Amino acid sequence: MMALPKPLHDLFRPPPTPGVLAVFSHLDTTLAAIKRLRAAGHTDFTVYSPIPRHEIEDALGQPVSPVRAFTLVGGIAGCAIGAWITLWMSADWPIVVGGKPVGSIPPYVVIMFEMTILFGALSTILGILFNSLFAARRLGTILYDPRFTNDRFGIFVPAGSDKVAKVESLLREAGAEEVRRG
Amino acid sequence: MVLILALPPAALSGQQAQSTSSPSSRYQAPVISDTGDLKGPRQPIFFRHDVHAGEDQIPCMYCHYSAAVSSEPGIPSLQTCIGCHQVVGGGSRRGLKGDTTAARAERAQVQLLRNAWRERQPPEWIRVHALPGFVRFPHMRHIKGLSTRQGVEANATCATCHGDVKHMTQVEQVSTLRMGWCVHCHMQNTVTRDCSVCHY
Amino acid sequence: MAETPPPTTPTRVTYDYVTRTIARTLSTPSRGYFLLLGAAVALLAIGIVTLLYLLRYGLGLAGYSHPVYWAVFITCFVFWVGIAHSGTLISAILFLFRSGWRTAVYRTAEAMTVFAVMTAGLFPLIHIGRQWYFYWLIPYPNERGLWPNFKSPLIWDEFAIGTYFTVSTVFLIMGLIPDIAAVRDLATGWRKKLYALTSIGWTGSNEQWRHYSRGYLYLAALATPLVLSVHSVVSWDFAMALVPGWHATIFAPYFVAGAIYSGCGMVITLLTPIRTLFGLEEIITVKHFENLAKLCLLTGSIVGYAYVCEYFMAWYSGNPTERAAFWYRAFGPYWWASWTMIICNGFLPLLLWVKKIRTNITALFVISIFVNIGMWFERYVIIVVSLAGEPFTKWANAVYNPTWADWGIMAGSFGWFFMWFLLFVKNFPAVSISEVKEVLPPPRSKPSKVHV
Amino acid sequence: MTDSIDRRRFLKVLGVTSAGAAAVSACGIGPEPTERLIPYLVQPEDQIPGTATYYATTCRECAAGCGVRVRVREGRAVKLEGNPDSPINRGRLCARGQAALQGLYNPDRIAHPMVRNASGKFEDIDWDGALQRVTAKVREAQGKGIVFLTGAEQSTFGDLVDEWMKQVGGRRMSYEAFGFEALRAGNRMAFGTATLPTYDFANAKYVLSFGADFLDTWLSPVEFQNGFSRAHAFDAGRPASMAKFTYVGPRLSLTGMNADEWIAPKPGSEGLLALAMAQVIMSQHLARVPADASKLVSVLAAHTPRAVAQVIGIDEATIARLAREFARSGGGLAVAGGMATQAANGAEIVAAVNILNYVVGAVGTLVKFGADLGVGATNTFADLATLTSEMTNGRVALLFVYGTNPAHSLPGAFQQALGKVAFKVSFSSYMDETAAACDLILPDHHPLEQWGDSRPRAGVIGLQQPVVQPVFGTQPTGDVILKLSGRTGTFQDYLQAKWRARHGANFDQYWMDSLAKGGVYGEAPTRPVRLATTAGNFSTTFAEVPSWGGDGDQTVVVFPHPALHDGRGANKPWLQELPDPVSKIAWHSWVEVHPDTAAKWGLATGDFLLLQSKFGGQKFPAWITPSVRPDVLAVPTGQGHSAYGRYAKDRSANAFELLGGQATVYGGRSFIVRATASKTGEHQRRIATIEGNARDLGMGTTEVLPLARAKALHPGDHPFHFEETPEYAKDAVEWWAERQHEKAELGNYKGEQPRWGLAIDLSKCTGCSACVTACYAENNIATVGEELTERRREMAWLRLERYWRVDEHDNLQGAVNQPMLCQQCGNAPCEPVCPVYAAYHTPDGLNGQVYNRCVGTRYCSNNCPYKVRYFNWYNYAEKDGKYEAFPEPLSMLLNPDVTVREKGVMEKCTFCVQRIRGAQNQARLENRNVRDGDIVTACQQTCPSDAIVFGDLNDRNSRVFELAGNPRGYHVLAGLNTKPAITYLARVVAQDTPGNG
Repeated sequence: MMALPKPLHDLFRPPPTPGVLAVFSHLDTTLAAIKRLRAAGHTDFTVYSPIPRHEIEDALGQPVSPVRAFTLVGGIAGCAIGAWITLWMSADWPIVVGGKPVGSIPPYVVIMFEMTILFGALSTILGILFNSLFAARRLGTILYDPRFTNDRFGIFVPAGSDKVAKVESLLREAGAEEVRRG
Repeated sequence: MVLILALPPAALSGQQAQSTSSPSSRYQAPVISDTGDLKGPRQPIFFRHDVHAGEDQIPCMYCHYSAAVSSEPGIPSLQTCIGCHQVVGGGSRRGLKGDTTAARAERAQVQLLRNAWRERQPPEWIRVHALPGFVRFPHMRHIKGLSTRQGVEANATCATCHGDVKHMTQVEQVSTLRMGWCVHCHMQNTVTRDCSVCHY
Repeated sequence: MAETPPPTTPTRVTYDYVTRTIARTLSTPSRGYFLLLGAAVALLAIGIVTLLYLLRYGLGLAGYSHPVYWAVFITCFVFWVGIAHSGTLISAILFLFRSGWRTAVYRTAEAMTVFAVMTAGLFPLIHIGRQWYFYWLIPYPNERGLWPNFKSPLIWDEFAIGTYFTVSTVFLIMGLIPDIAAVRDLATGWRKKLYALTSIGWTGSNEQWRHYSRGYLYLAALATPLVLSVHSVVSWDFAMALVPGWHATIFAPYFVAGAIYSGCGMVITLLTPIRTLFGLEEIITVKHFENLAKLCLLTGSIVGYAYVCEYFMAWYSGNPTERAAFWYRAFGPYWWASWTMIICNGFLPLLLWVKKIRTNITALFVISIFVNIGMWFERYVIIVVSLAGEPFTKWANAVYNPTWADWGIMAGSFGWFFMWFLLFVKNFPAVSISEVKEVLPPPRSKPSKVHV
Repeated sequence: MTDSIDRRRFLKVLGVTSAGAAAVSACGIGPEPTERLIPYLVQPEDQIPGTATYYATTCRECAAGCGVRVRVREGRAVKLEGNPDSPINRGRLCARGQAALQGLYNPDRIAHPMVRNASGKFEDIDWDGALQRVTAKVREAQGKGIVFLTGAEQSTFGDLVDEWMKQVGGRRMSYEAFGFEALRAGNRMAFGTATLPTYDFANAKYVLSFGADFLDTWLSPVEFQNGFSRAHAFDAGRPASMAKFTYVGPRLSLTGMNADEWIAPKPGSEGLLALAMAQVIMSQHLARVPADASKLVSVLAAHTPRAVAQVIGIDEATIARLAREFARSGGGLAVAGGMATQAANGAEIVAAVNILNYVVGAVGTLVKFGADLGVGATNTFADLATLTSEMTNGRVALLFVYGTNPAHSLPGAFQQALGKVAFKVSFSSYMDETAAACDLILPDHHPLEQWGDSRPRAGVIGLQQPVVQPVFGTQPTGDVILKLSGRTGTFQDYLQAKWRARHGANFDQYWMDSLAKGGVYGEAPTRPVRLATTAGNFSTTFAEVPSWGGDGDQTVVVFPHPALHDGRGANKPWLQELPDPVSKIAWHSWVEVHPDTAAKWGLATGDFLLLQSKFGGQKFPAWITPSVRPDVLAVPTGQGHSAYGRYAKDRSANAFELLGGQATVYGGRSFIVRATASKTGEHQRRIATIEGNARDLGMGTTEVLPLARAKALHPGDHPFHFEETPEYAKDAVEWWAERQHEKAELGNYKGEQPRWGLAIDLSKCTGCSACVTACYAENNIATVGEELTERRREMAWLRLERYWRVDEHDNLQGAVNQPMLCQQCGNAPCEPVCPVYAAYHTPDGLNGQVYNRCVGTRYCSNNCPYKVRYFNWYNYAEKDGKYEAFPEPLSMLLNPDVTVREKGVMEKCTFCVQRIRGAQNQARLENRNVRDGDIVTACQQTCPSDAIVFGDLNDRNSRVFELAGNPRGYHVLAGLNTKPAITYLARVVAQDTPGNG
């Protein structure tokens, strides 16, 4: 491991978050655990699941993802760029073809449309990446189990040493198959 | 054409030669000791535009006589050179200021020309300004247009593209001669940008 | 591993089964795989050599003959673009329609899309006369101050295909990320490192799923009009021209339907061997094939209807050039191509009305091959025969015949496509792991009647 | 044989290498090679770099002697144009004349003298050595027979040869493969003079041709075509002046297909038709018959229409109608020649036609004896047959051959006889069949490289001057003969001396004037002729239609190819690639078969037929066409060379080999032979470049108007107005179109600009295809060769579409020819589809095509309804490439003002934009605007019938504006709303239904 200067070190190798990781084999037990955690006042726990389940989303009661704003802005920008390149480039060196106006809108609509889609899609991707990878809790700072991408659900609850035991018991009670500290 | 060839340079340039011929103000081409430093391609004979067009004030179109009337400027025939150099042996111009080594060197170049004429072997000049085969550049239109627009005599328009050849010891290409350069000038002068003016 | 499987599901197919079955497709390849890959690379080599010849000597090596100025290369272009359509259709449109059955087949279809667009995109570059100046079609700032002509359908094409390639590629990659993570968590050695890198930190946390699901939905929503637009734009390459047989308003929907038809055919062609070879019978079931067949039937019927429409309009319009063009198409020297297309695309899909055929995978496989052939000929007929039969001037008694150069490039395109496809299926999950799980009942500690 | 030319020497001549070299290298990839500029030693006085100089000289491609002007750029001859001062061609030129340049720069020219060595191979020899040998051989052969064989050579050079032959005791003979023996004999029979008169087509009011192909190969085609189109053209507004043209012959030639009516009597019976017509005219007093014609009454009485109808296969009423039409026109001109006069009774047929002319008073007015044609002085075929037998018998020890290729066109006996001649010397500059059989070759300068003159007809002397430095190490034969005859001086001195003798005082001025004008153009007085006393004595020969030589069940007619003629054009790729005006076949020969015959034999176009006459057999691909009589097969000459360079050698079959060596009674050669025809089983996939039929007429492409309807047209009428927009949508469409064009005038498209346009009168166009070759020459169009022509990759920017024209009974009556070139549409479909603006609209209304911007998507061609865009499938300029179109020194004739296109680029007609820009540059230098007529496109310039007019459609005073408003005018495919700049004027057909005379 290469030593990094402090600010960079903090950025790239953040210290692990202390907490508890529970592994569940069933969806219903996971949901129960979420309910209990929320009832216990926990808000910033992380739920792992191999597939997106609307039950989990419902149980967590999260707001709608801001990705849609990215899509909208990207789409509008794309349309504008499409209009700009077609009209400006036509006017920059006006050349008449086929007796049509130099800046003829109907053919340019195609370009505008394609640019809308292209920029919309690309900014959606950026939105997903930004929100789920960078703005979310950093990978590697919280506990994870490889089974979560296969057939297990998991809940990681950040907890200081004072609360660990309490959370552990809460999770076990909810039906966790396995509980780990980290 | 025969007539023009037979006349001495001064006759052709007429008034201009007179008005600028005050000896003190005349440009004097430098003495070149190291030709390796010069820009532009090395020609088979070290023909110096700065001596001929600069110091001696021979108008461009004395040699490149068809530039103002034809699309091609043409390069002078050897006869045009020898017309003067039969008499002018070189090495006696004012700019040399009595430098005998330089004078000898210049005389040697004139001798190359005389040899070529005697052996009827014209020198193969290296082309400096070349356009691709798909571009038409009618010199006469440009000369006429520029001289009208700038209100100057035809010989004064050459420098627009060819640079200050009058003061070039060895001619080099100063303009890119690329399309963007052409178009830029056309737009500045509000002349047409129609493709088929140059490309056909 | 599920402890108490719900009664409605076959016991074997659990989350874990799905993960492991699909991950097994990435195991060490067999000799057969290498043979196939070798064949694809050999075909590609033929294409490359042909291309070098074309670059050196000129397009004259191909069969072009006045006035047939577009031929096999553009036929292949449209063919591959068409193939590319079902992928996004299955992944995006059916996603929006919440069709559960798509999950088992969409990854293959989507990979096929990306590679088919990659293949198609080569043809406009190969078929132009001065291939080395292809970048003049791109609007980049240049010394000359010149821009491309946005009125040209070819520029629309460039934007449409470019956008489609970009969007379908990111769509494929997006879908792959959770699956790569799943494979990462099973893999060892260098593969684990590769997948760890390519899964860009996917863990399946609730935050990730939240943004991912939304984003995926918007992507699907964007991709849907894109799919329809791309083949519409491709069809406008022809419909915007005044060649009789091209100049028709029906072209956009006709081409889109044809594209989906050919794409579904190609999906069946590709899935049948994959399913058998990788033992995915329980994940990709006969039901899936039947659904694909139904899609074929639907789009094939639309295509058949378009054929009837074209001929009817040619007759009903009373336009002598239109009539001449379609008479030439059906009964001219290229009648065999036209009738191959009509039989393969107009009549063959009618067999799919029969459930027995629809659910017989061997029969479907054979039909799908003919669908591919028929759709190739459809483009051949539209492009070559319309140009050859140009009825405006009698100058046009064409003598077009493809040459080795045409076939060489076409072979190369198949090699190129299959090379990428084969590399893909051995290195990435060819069936979506997470989405197949989505249609399974989630593991529960006690049986529940919660909907699937 | 093809010694590489000394390039350095060339460059010295050129002065600058840039123009040509850069044009060839065009748009290559990679760094530009270092170019070198080689100055002139002495600047030629009359040449300005970058500006063309024109020199007047005389065309020597055939005996017609047209005046030409050669455009010379930087020492290279780049284009031939007709000399407007010449009374023969009046500034026009045919395809063969245009192609003379490819003879000058032919890559297969013989560069040095060559001698046959002991092993029978040719080896180089220097000029001195060669001349010594000839001198020795002449001395040796004196008294043993020396013959100097030339082509039609009515010139000072011919005089020199005569002098030299007299000096050494030899004789000169002249040979033309298609001689006019029948014409001369027929004239002698009818009028007692064996000379060839000149014919005034321009003032004829009715033209009746008995097989005479006066538009393509007969006597003086350019002159006749020019005159004919004046008579035959239709001009509304002026009193209807269209002369009807009826063609009588077994097949439609280029001339025949321009007819308003086609009569195809049995071959050999044409004379009977003429006599029957004369009989009707005399008996019905339809014309003012000269008094001395009365002696014909008894002769003619035997040839009533009723009597001959059966024999000739034309019904009585038609004969009578023709006679009435002909006589009542008040200016009937009948000509006989070509196929109709090649039968054994050819002379009688000519005499009969002479009588017909005589009875309507055409002799002396339209048929002008006195202005006799020089070609009439050649030796007859009988003379050549005699020569052959003399050679065979060893009575010729030394044979010189100059300007003719008898080994190709004469029967095999001549070639065998050549072997019996002790020493043969050829002056040919090409390795033709005769040169290949000679012992010594002293290559001559090309006519464009040397001094000379030509006397095509009495009163006219065309002067010929060297316009370029010699390309190879050849020497003018005139100089050689002077040296051989021990005289000093050059042929130029000799020529001047001869001219001085003719014109003493103030000779220098006279000489300079003649040089500038291209010759001396006088007019010989018309010599009156009277009917000879023997005029009526021949008719017994007509008792029945003759049978001709040989056996076999088929009648085969051998006719001269309009472009290749007797084969002399076959080494010029322009002529090889020029589709035959009738069959549209290029690069090979064919046999014309009537569809009925073909159906009987189960023959398809492209199937090979083996024609076997008593004299020889040859294979030809069949071209099935209604333009030939069902009982006749027709074959063109021109191909089938066994030598003559890369373009001619081993190409197709030589039709001359079918013919016998027996001279006819009048000393001519019979070009009709009996033969058997059998299928060989071989097949050629595509033989014709284009097919058109009557159904295409009136489909918006080609329009035809009957004379009566055309006469009734008033200015402003629109007989072809094609209304596609329905009434209710009209306003909306017009509003839309206006808005479009308003917006289209943005940027630098603002302001008053010309709109270049073309008007093409289909009534004048004969389909002769001179414009096609002119276009090749002007625009550096590549010839692609036979293989690619078969694959339809020919590059002709201008093509001639030939559409058959039938009468109401579906009988073929002729054809309409339509030059098809880029229409320079206002709403051009090709433009918007180009992704890189390589196809775009210029402010002056052209469809610009920027070659260096083109990436080659070919979309423009797909979208062009006229299909006039052509693609460079290969690099035709690639040195030593498989399809190289301009092998050195053919590249010397490339027009430096036009880019040579590289592979992968689309090209098309640009209305000779280089000429437009040149004229604009010139006008600007002179501070004026371009005037109507300043710009002449290459096709317009050469058109012998003046069918093409170029100009500014926005200039209300221009000729083209006037023609564009002609009620006969229409736009091709107007319904597509492409708004073409070319206006076609409908072909008018003088159709007269029977009884409507």
